[in-house]
Formats: sequence, C-alpha cells, structure tokens
Amino acid sequence: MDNFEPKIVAFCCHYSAYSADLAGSMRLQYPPNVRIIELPCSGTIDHKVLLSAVEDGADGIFVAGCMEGDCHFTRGNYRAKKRVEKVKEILDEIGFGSDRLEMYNVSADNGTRFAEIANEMTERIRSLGPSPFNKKEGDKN
Amino acid sequence: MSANKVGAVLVVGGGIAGIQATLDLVESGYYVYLVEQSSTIGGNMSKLDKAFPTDNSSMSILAPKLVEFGSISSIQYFTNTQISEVAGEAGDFKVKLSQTPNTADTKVCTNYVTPVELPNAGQDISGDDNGKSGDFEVNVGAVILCPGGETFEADQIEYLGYNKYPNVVTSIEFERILRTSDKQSVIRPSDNKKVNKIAWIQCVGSRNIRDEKHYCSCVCCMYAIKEAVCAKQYSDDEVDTSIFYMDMRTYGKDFEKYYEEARDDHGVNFIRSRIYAIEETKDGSNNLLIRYGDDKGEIHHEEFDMVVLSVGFKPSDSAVQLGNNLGIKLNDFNFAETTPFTSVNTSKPGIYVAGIFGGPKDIPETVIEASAAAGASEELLSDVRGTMIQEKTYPPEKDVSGEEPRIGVFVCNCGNNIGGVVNVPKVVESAKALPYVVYSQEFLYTCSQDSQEIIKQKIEEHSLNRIIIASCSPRKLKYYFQETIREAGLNRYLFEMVNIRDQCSFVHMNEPEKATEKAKDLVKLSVNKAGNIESLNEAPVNINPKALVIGGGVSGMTNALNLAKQGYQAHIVEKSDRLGGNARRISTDFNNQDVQSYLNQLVDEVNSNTNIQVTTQASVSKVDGYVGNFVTTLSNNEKIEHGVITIAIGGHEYKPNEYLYNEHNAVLTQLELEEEITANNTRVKNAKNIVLIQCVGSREPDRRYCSRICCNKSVKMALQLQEMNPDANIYILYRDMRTYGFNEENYRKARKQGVIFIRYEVDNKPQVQTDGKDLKVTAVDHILGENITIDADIVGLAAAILPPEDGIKLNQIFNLSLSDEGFYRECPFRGSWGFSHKEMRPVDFASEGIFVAGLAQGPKSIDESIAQAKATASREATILNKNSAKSSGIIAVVQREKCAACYTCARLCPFNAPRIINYAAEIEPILCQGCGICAAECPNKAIILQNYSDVIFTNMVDELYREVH
Amino acid sequence: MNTNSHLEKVFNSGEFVVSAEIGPPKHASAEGMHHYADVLRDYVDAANITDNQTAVVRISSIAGGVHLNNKNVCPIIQMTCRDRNRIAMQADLLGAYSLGINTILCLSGDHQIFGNHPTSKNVYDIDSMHLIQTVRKMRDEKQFMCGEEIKNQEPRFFVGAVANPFGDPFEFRVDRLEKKVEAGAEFIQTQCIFDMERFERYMEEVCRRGIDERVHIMAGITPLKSWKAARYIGNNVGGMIVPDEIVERLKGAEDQKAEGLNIAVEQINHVKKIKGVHGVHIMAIAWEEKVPEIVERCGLYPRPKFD
Amino acid sequence: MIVAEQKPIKTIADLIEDSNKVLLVGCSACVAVCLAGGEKETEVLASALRIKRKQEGKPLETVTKMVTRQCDPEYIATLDDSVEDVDTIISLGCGVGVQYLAERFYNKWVIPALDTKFAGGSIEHGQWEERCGLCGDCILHRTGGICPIIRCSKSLLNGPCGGSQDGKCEINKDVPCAWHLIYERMKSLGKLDKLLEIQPPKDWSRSRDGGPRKVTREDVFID
Repeated sequence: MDNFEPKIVAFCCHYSAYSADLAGSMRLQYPPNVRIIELPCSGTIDHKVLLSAVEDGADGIFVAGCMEGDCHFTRGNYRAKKRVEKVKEILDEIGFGSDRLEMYNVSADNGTRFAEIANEMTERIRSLGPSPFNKKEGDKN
Repeated sequence: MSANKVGAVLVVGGGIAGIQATLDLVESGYYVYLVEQSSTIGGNMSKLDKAFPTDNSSMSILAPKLVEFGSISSIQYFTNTQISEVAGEAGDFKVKLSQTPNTADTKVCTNYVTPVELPNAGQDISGDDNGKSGDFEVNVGAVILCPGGETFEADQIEYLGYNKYPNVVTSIEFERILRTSDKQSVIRPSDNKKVNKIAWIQCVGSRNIRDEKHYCSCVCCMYAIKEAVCAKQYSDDEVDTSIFYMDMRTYGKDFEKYYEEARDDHGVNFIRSRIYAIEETKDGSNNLLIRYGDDKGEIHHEEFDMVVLSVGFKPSDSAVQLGNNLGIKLNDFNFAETTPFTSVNTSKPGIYVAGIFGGPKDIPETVIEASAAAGASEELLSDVRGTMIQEKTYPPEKDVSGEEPRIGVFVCNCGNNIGGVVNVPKVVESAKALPYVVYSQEFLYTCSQDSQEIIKQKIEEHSLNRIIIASCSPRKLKYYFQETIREAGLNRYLFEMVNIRDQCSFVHMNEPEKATEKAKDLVKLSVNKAGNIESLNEAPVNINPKALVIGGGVSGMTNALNLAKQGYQAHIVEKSDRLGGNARRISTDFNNQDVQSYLNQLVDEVNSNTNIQVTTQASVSKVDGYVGNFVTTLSNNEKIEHGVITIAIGGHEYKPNEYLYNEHNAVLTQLELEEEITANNTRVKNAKNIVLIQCVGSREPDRRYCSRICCNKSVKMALQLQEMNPDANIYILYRDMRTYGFNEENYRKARKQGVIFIRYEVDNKPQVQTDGKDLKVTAVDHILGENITIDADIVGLAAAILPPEDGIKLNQIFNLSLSDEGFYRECPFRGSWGFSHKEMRPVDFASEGIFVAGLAQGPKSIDESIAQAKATASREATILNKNSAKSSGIIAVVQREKCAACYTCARLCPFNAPRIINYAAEIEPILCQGCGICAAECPNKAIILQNYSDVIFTNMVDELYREVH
Repeated sequence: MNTNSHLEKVFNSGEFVVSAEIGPPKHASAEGMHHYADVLRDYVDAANITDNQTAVVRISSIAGGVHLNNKNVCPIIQMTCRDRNRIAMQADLLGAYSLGINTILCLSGDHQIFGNHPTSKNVYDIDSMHLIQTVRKMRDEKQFMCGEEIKNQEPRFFVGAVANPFGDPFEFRVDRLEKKVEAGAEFIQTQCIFDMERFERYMEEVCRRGIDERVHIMAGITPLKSWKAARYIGNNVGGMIVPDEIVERLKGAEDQKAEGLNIAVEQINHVKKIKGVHGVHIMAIAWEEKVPEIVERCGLYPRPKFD
Repeated sequence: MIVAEQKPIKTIADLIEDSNKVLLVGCSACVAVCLAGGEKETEVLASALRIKRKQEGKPLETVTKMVTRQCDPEYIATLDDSVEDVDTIISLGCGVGVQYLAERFYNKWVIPALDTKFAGGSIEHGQWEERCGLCGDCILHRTGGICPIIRCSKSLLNGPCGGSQDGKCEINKDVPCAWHLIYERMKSLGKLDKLLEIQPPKDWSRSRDGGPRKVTREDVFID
C-alpha cells in the first residue's frame, strides 16, 4: 500500500484546464497522478460518465469548473456541481462511498490552485487506497 | 478627403482598446497594422487582478483575446515601435514608423503564456514583421489612437509619504500584491507580514486644483472598493478596510449596488474626509498614521498597517508627443479632444481616439469606444472594405468518413523543455503500439515552420486521417496546427492536442519516470479519442445585410446612420410620431454644445440617406429567426427581414412623488426645467432663489442605482441659470457630487462662481414645503449641523432615469436578460468555446445578433450614447459584412427520433439555440456555442455534442484504466 | 322551537349564551368527562364535545355527548367531515339523536397531518356546507341526503357551524359565513378571537348584511396561560392572529396565568357589547376548571333554567 | 404528464437481490420529460446497480432498453427479444408501464423503479407540481380554472376552510391555498357571485371510488 500510486481522472472545463497549463508555466511541482480530460464546460459532464469511471476502477475522479458565478456558459458549473453531488449521493447510497469523487472550482488564471487541488486529491486517494475495482492494485495486495 | 482610399487602419496601442478595435476591423473586412511601443501586448488591463463590478479575472478576459490575435492573418503587428511622422489625409495616410530592435528573448518555441508575460511578438504565425527594425512606412485609410494612459506619480504629493514609507503603495502596486497573493492573506512590502488594517486614499492626483489636474479619474472609487473587498476575501483573518474619500463616485451600471454591498455586507468603512498627512508611527513597526479631517472639520488620527493610494490617470508623455506629432488638438490636461457629438473623432479627420487617451474611463467604456472608433473608421472607408484582405485558399477537404482511423502522433521535445524530463522516444514508442496509430515521430520543435512541412508530408505519405500533437498548451497553438492539417487537406476537427509540457515536464521535474508515464497516458487518451472523432462542418448561414433599429432617438439614429454609411441597410422603428427621442428635450450637452441643431442635422441625415428606412408610430410585435436571418413583424403588420437587431428604445424620466412635485407648479424635473431654460421663461429668468435637489428617486432602496448624468446636468444648468440671471442664488442639494471625468471642471467653475453646494444625508433629506403659494426648502448644513431654509422660486428635481417603458413588453418577444431595475443587461465577460472573441462584449447580448445602445442599457450622456451606438454598429458590421457566417464545428445536434420535446434543452441553453419545431428540438447551429449543457441534461440522450459525446468520454476512461482490469 | 335543544331555548330567551368545550380523553374511561361536567354544569348552557380534535383519536363525540347528557349538561356534539363519508355521517346523526343528543356543530375538521395518524386517508366526501344542509334536510324535509324519505322518527338537531373571521381572504369570510347560514346553520361559534379590531370589522359587515338577524353568533374566547402559548398559537395555528400587545402584556405580567384570565374576562365583556354577538364560547384548553371563575367574573352567573 | 420519482437505489437493489441479469426498461414519454425514467436515468440506474453488486462480489449483468411509451402494447412488444434470458425486468415507467410489462411478460418478475406521484406539469427545469386529481368529473369551469379536488388539502368544494391564511394552506406555509387562488381569480374575472352558490357534493363514482375505470369510444371501437 505504501507504494500505491493512484491514477486520478480529472474532467476539467476548457477554462479550468487552463489553470493546469498555467501551473506548468509557473513550474509548480505537484504529484503526477492526475490525467486531465478536457470538456468544453464542466456542465458537459453527464452522471453516467462519472459512474462509468467508478466502474472502470478509477481510484479518484474530479470535475473542475470555473469559479461560481464565473461560468462562461452562465451556469454550467452549477449544473456540474449538482451532478457531482447527485453521483456522490448515489455512491453513498450503494455503500461505495463518495470520497473518491469531488467537484472543484478554479479560475483559468489560478495555476496555484490547480496544483493544490492535484495535491489534495492525490493525498486523499492515497489514504483511501486503490479503488476496489482497481484490479492491478488489487492483485498486489 | 482623399479619393484613393486605403482599406487598412493603423491602430496605435496594444491594450484592450487597441485589441478590440483591431478585432472589430479585421472581422469587418479591413487590414490592420497594430503598433505598440512597448515589447508586449496587453496594456494596463493585464496589470489588474480582477475587473469590477463582476469580479471576473482580468486575465481570463484578456488571454483569449491575445490568443486569437495570433490566428488571424489580416493583422500585422509591430512591438517596440513608434510613429514618427504622418502625411496625407483622411482615407489615405502615409505613416512612418520606427522600430527599435527587439530586445525580447527570441525563443524558437512560440507558446509561452504566463499570467504576466504575454506572448512575444516575433513569430511567423501572425505575420508579424518585427524583423523589419528601423524606419518603414505603412499606408492606411484611418488611424485609431489608443495609447492608454499612465498613473499619476504619487511621490509628487509629499505628505502622502509615497516612496518614503515602504507600506504606502499605489493601487496598481496593490493589484500586483493581490494577484500574487496566496488568496489566504495580503502581505505588505516592508516585512512580508499579513496586514489586518488597510486604508485607501482617494483622488491621488485627481480633482487636485493645486496641481491643475482638476478632472476626476472616474475609475478610482470603484477600483478602491473592489480592492478593499478583494483584500477581505483574500484573507483568512478579519481585515479592516477603510476608504478615505471626498465624494463616492459609483455612477456606473451596477456600481452603486457594488458600493452598498461593500459597505453593508463586506463591512468596508467609508470615511468622507480630507487627508492632511501620512506618516510612519514612531515605534518602528512601519505602520502608518493618517491625519485627516472629517466632514465636520474635526481632526482625527488613525493607524494602519498599509496605505493604498488610489492614483488617477493621465496621458503618457509619449501619447502627448504622439498627439502633437499628429497635429490633433489636446485639451487643457493633454488628453485628446474629441469633436462635439462624435465621441471618438479627433480634431483631425480620419484620426480617432479610444480609451484613456480621450479621457479617464473604465474597461467596458474603453471597449465601447474602441468599437466606436472602429465603427467610425469603417464608415470612412466603406468603399474600400475588403480590398486589402486576401481570402486564404485551401486544397479540397478529403472525405475520410467511413475510413478506418489512421492516426499520426507527433511528440514535441520543445528544445529540452519536454525532453529534459519526459522520455520522448518512449512516448513515441508507446504511441506506435496503440490501436490505429500508423505513424509517430518526435520533433525538436513541433511548432517550427519546418515541422509543419514535415507534418503535411507525413499526412500524405501515410494517408493519415487523424492528427495528434503532444506538446504544449492548446490555448495558442491549436489553431496554428489545425491550419497545418487543413492545408494538408484534412478537416480541422480531425485533430487533438496533448499538453505534455505544462502538464508533465514542467510540473513533475523531479519525477521523470512518472512524468513519462503520465505523458504516455495522456497520449493514449487522446489516441482513443481520435479514433472516435469525426470531420465537422461549419454550417454556413446566409446573412441578410440589414439592421432593424428599434427606437429613433439619438442612439438609434446614430447606429442606423453609421451602418448606412458603411453600406448596409437599416430600418428604424419608432413608436412615437417623430424621430428624436429624449434629446428633443435637451438644450445643450455638458460642454455647452447645442443639442437641438445637432439633432436636427442628424434627423435630416437619417431622412435623406437612401439606405435608411423609417417607420414611425409602430412597434415590434413579433420576431422570428436568428442572427443573419431575422423576420420581424411590426404592429402595423409590416414584415421586415434583417440580419441584426439594435435595441435603442431609450429610457424615461421618473415622475417624482416627493418634494411636492405635482402639487406645486414651481417644482420641476430636470428635463422640465431645461425646457423652461431653453424657452427663456420669465419665471426662471426672474427667479431669485433656485434650488436643485439631486438623487430624486435614484440611489433609493427600490432603485439601487445612480442615474449617472444628473450631477453633471445640474451643474451645467446652474451655470446656464447664472448666465441668465447673474443675481440669482443657486443651490444644489446633493449626496455625492458625481461630476466624473472632465465634468469636474464645470463643478469647480460653479463653486468658484458662487453656486452653493449643500450636502444632505439620505436619512435627513431636504424638506420642501408650501403654504399654497410660496415654496420653502429646508436642509441641514452638513458642516454647521444647522437647518438652512431657502425661499425658493424654482425647485428643480434631478429625477431618476428609468428603464424603457416598453422594455419588459419588448423583452417578452426577445427573452433577453434584464437587470433587476429593468435595463437591458449586456453581456460582458461571457465567452464561447473555441476562442471566438466574445470575452468582453459591452454592447452584445448572449443571444447572437442582438445588440443594445443608449439609455435602454443604463443611464448615460448623449456622448456616451453616441459612442455606444457607433460601437454597436461596429459590432454589427462584423456580422453584416459577411455574405454568410459559419457556425462553430463543435455544436450540439439532436437525434429527432429520440427527442421527447421536453423543453429541457431550450430551458437550459444560455444562448437560446434550441427550439421545439415539429414536435422535436432543433438546435440552431449558428447560435450554439458548444457548451454541451443540453447534451448532458437531455433525459432521453437525444442530444450529442459533436466530438464530445458521452461515448467518447466513457471510452477514454475505459482506455485509461484498461491495464488495471 | 324547532328542536328540544337547551341551547336553542337559551338563545330564544334572549339571554347572552355561554358555552364551553370539553375534549374527550384518549382512552376509554369517562371519569374525566364526568368530572368536567360537574365543574361546568351550572356555569354554561351547553358544552361542545370535540370530534377527534386536531385529528387525534379520542372518545367519539357522540359517546361523549351521552356522558354529558347523563350528567345533565347539554352537549353540542361536533361532527367533522374528515373521517366519515356521507353514509357514516348520516348513520351517526340517526344514532346520536336516538341517544338523546339534539345539538350539533358541523365542521370540516383539522387535516390529519396535524394528528397522531398523519398517514391516514382523509375522507372529505362532503364538506361542512353539505353537512349543514344534510342535517337540516333530515330534520326539515325528513329525507336522507339522497332524497329518500325517513319513514319514522327523523333526527331533530339544532344546527351550528363555525366561522373564522381571521382566515384569508378576509373579504370573503363574511360571504362564506352567509353561505353557511344559507345552508342552514342556526348558530355560529367563531374561532378564538384575539384580534378584536378585526373581529369588530367582521361583525360590522355581518350586521350590515343583516346576517345577525338570521343566525346566533357566539364569539370564541380562549384564556391564555402564558405568553409562549400566545406566541405559539399566533405562529403555528393556521388562520389565527394573536396581536403583539397580548403577547407583551402576558410577558410583562407577574402572574401570567392570572393575567391570562383577566384578558379573557375583558374580552368577554368587550364582545358582549358588539352588535350581533349573542353568546360566548369559552375554549379553555386543558384549563376547564377556570371556566366557572371566568363566567362569574363576567357577570354571566347564574345561567337561566327552563323546565 | 404523469410525474414520477425514482425509488431509492437500495430499495431497487433489494428487489433484485437474487437476479443475475436484469433488463431495465426506460420510457420516452412522461417520465422522461420529468427526468425520472428516460434513457439517461435508465443508464445511471443500471450503472449504480452494477457498481453495488460488483462491490458485493455478485456482479450483475444489465441490459437497458428504451421504449417510446410503456403504456401501449405495441411498444412493449418491441422488447420481446430482450427478455428471454433475464431474471428480472425493472421498469422505469409509471405504474401503468410496470403493469403493461407485467401483463406482456407474464412469467417474468417485473419491478417498479419509480414511484408514480401525480398528474401535473413543469414549473421550471427540475420542478413539477400536481394539478389534476383525475376525478373523472371536471369542475374547473366553476372554480376559476383551479382544481380544489387536488390542490385543496381537504378537497373542499366550498372553501376556503378556516386554516387559510395569507393565501397559504394550514398544512404547510409553502402550499398555496387553492381556494384563495380560486377566490382571487374569480374576483379578477368579475365572477365572485359564482362562488356564493353552494357547490353540490361531488359525484365520486366517476372517480376511482367508483371502481376501476375504462373509457370506450363507441364511435371508433369495434368489438
């Protein structure tokens, strides 16, 4: 378990993904566990895509949208937040637990915050251990 | 004016105004030379942390604009360049430019975007000609000056302690402190300690009689409030913030609310005062002691951790020199003077000004002026529109539908920026092993010109039909690479870009193996996606080159006339029986210019222009269609087909319930008094005592906004009244005098000439009483604290400007956004996917093709209405000049057979793109901005966002975790 | 005289009528009801027996009525439309009359959500308006609701209804009262009155329309035990208004209970003077022992007797 | 439309405890519009059930199908090929849909995934309100177009009762008093006099109280 390197998938809106690029320009160092899939807007994310990530064995999942009130599509990030909340609720209800999933808001010009999120999420997932559906890690144990 | 006009424009200054003007011009079919004297584009705005009043991050507004810059090929831009000489005349100027050698680091890589460093000029992408250093000449039809301004040198006022005490900073310096803060605390310069108590000192270098800078800098009140609120929000600990001011000038749209919220919700202290001195305390803490007099004249001392000086704006020395070189007229304060009722025309035909060089102003107004200046240039050069623009030609697009994916993956080393950490050969190897990948190679610099040739060649050689580039941020180079593959005959959308630099090598420098693993994963994800993406078409839509202008006031007429002179049709619909609107009731503007003769001339011009049609006594009853193809039905059943809509339905004056209005015939509103002044009415002429009361119906709980122009107007009328009868006593009862900008000059003059200004508190308003015959006005003198009673012959009420009476009714047709008060809410800071430049749109609505101008958008002066009307025309021209417009490729599409016509999509779309037609939803491609909110929420999954479908995402996630299954 | 109801007799005599209220117990012993009957006997002309008030299960109002009759107190049985359909209600009307009950108060009833069986189905087959009509039809036309003839002894009830002058919309309240009178109500008990001003306005309109000539209106009075109770009623009981002055007055009192009684006495003395008010209905919730004191202090003791 | 709401996933999971393969059937009509049983919800439910079972070590196989309307036999028939090897059918239709499935697939265990709530309409996205009590004897012409049968907590025909205050029902301050609304509407229509008439008792026999109902259009129905 000590060597467990979680693989975290991040669904980032176009603008919040920019914060990840900025973190790069700023040469901020953070753990290499996050894989970004870019969405036009965080409001693009469907409940079932998040659930399918859980089914696939994702150790951690997060959705990142613009700051509240700052969505380029007015309220897409509020919708994303509601959807993440709903999926968390489902995961709690079926006993899987919702800690592996999170919603973040980060503005396009805040590379620091992106690095923080990457740190925070990696730490959280490390302490949770691998997803029960993560076969590779499961075999190790 | 020259007979041989040139279809190019020179834009001087690369700040937000220059960028906006350039983009408008380019989109409307003109060639632009953009000249910037410094080495970077961005101007003052890139120094700000957030923009008020929406608190959006400045960078997120500006960055996409800058990025777009690089992708448009009808611009040439020159940094480190100045104008040395101008010859010729409007329509045909010959401008000599001189460029100093580029001192910037000439990296081969083109894609360095950081919050402070902006893209370097010097690349072949944009057709920049920086190699030219030395003197050269360009030939243009018009010149737009937006050199911006400088802040006042705060150390010139010694008692403020700037440059003497480390913790006295200017507001610009404070912006930098905010921008670089960790958002948990605000740090002061002397000892890097957290601050708990900050003061702002207003009007530093503004409204200063001693210094002959007696204009108001307009924006400092708002930015101080914004900074005070940010300071509180960025601190985990409680921070005490105080703003020391003379008059709180929050006159702009939504500003008053921002002020009230800062005061009431955020707890910012506002102290009406005069500052006597700022000194460091003697205890060595580097804290500061402010000595000030309050509004009763009592002296106080208060200690702060840090003091921010709200410095005003002035034209830069180089701008002044530029103005002088060009021979344009500057005003007493060295700002460029504009000719009456043009708002952007300098004294020299063909040369326009926008932004701070024309006078201090905020960002949205700067952007409006930039568009207005573009509009004015377009009017001048309409005969030669498009003559300097060359349409780029491309080889025919290959049809790859039905083909199995053949993916090419190009991995960038970026000098050593990527390869120094990530094992690029390994990434290439792993890519080769992925399904459908038929070719992969690495480049030292993928973005170099040579690499583009190789990519094209490989596409040919291996029949590649999907291209992936693993390099840096797609923000800037995506379009560049898409251009490359399009030149190779591939559809632009058969492209994916992976950022293995900013997301791998730069951020995992000490973990090369893991960084490599991550890079491999990211490539794998994008290969998986590439297998599922398709060619997308940018659906063409025909554009009807005609505007419908609703409202025949100054704004509507100016807008229509500008468009007409650009060669487009305009149809004005006016509900009353004649053109003119509110301006019919105004004698002179704040600069004492005759409004009526201007108005009559404008009406004549409108009536005689063959491109303009006018329908009076009619209103809009129905609008169908969408941008480019609207069909509007009027109340007289006339049908008009048009491409864009200008809403310029004006506003109207509040009919007061207060101060005996309606009960005593000597109590008049501002407009009514103005009419009597114009008519030279004897009762006004003979009046001994005239009392003007400000803020009647404005800044009240049920109307939480400032009506903006009433202070200026009352001061102007006071001067007029004084001229009519030098013996009259004129009193102005006010809450804050908001004579912003150069209007401060009139305020100063009025005080000097004996107009009596008495401030009142909102909870202790003046009383107007009558015995049935005479009027008595009682107010409390704020200095003496005693009642003053005036036997008034005339009482003038600065009644609020109300939103258009028809606004709500009209909006049932348009379904646009209205503010709480009922003014049309423009669409600033809203953007669309794919970098189209909609980042800052002070005259646009979220609904494409619909624009607003004049009072309908919020209270404003005639000049401001004119600027907005021209800006609107300029924005409209970017649509009307095209025979057809293209939708974005990435749009949502409906599978009709699955649609339940439930209205979910139509309710959620911010752009009104979906409609229910024949029992199923249809999404209008030209309106869709590709956010995918509808697709995600559609209960029957009938909507798919092209190339971003759920299936694509679930496949990518499957792929990412495949090895672990 | 239409009925044998003692209450009707007192109204006809022109005396100012006094009634009180007894809530039956939530168990099957009648002892408590007997006790309250003894307490109230000489001080009131009749006593309401509530029908599962606030939708909480209790001894039925008809059974309670029988217990009161046995103790020589005239019972006004309440009948709500919540729990029975029109068949059960008519059956109960026959049964009640056969057991010697002759005074009835028709109401729609509190919603079951407030009671101890919130999941029960409500019936509301007919509403209070229909119930009034039905009781009158059975008495005056000797017919069941469906029109079928009652071939033997018909139930002969003196019919009352309730009115709430404090519900909304206010201007429709008098209309609805008139509808009830139109339907056949002979006396009206109002909701507890705390807001005298509004009640007076209401009565003014009642008199203006001459409704007071057609029906006996009894003002509902509730003595309050504490300021908290006062506030609770004002805030939590639908259609009730308790003016702040009353809450404040109780709050400021040294002995809140004594002050509560004082207020009730003042209120009764006040309503006595309002035109159209023919009686008072004292709802001393769980405080029935104090009714005699209130009646005496208002000068309404002794009560008239008839043979 | 019929407005429904999904049951707790755990409840549904308990009902299919013994099944290894289930067919989830969504409905594209009312329940899709009220975001309870369209394709999106069907797939989300399927995924949630699979995750739960995978976690418990008893993987569940799911098949998801959509039908245009679960309340027409012909649409149900399109599922004939999909039910063969499943243990259980989960209907995301309203109560009608569940029964149509159960009738068609007589030997299959059919369970409801939704609670069918009421006949109502959208207020805005994500919010629906009850409007019709399906009583079989419409009186809306007498009550200003506002139904007291379903919108008055007591279904009073001659309201409002004493519990109406500030336009709200006594049972909950968020529930508007239907009779207050009726009064206001009739007043604005100048038809207050209609409210003074005593509305006669309702003929409940035309409602569900009269037994299961059936409508036959004699002019189109051929025996």
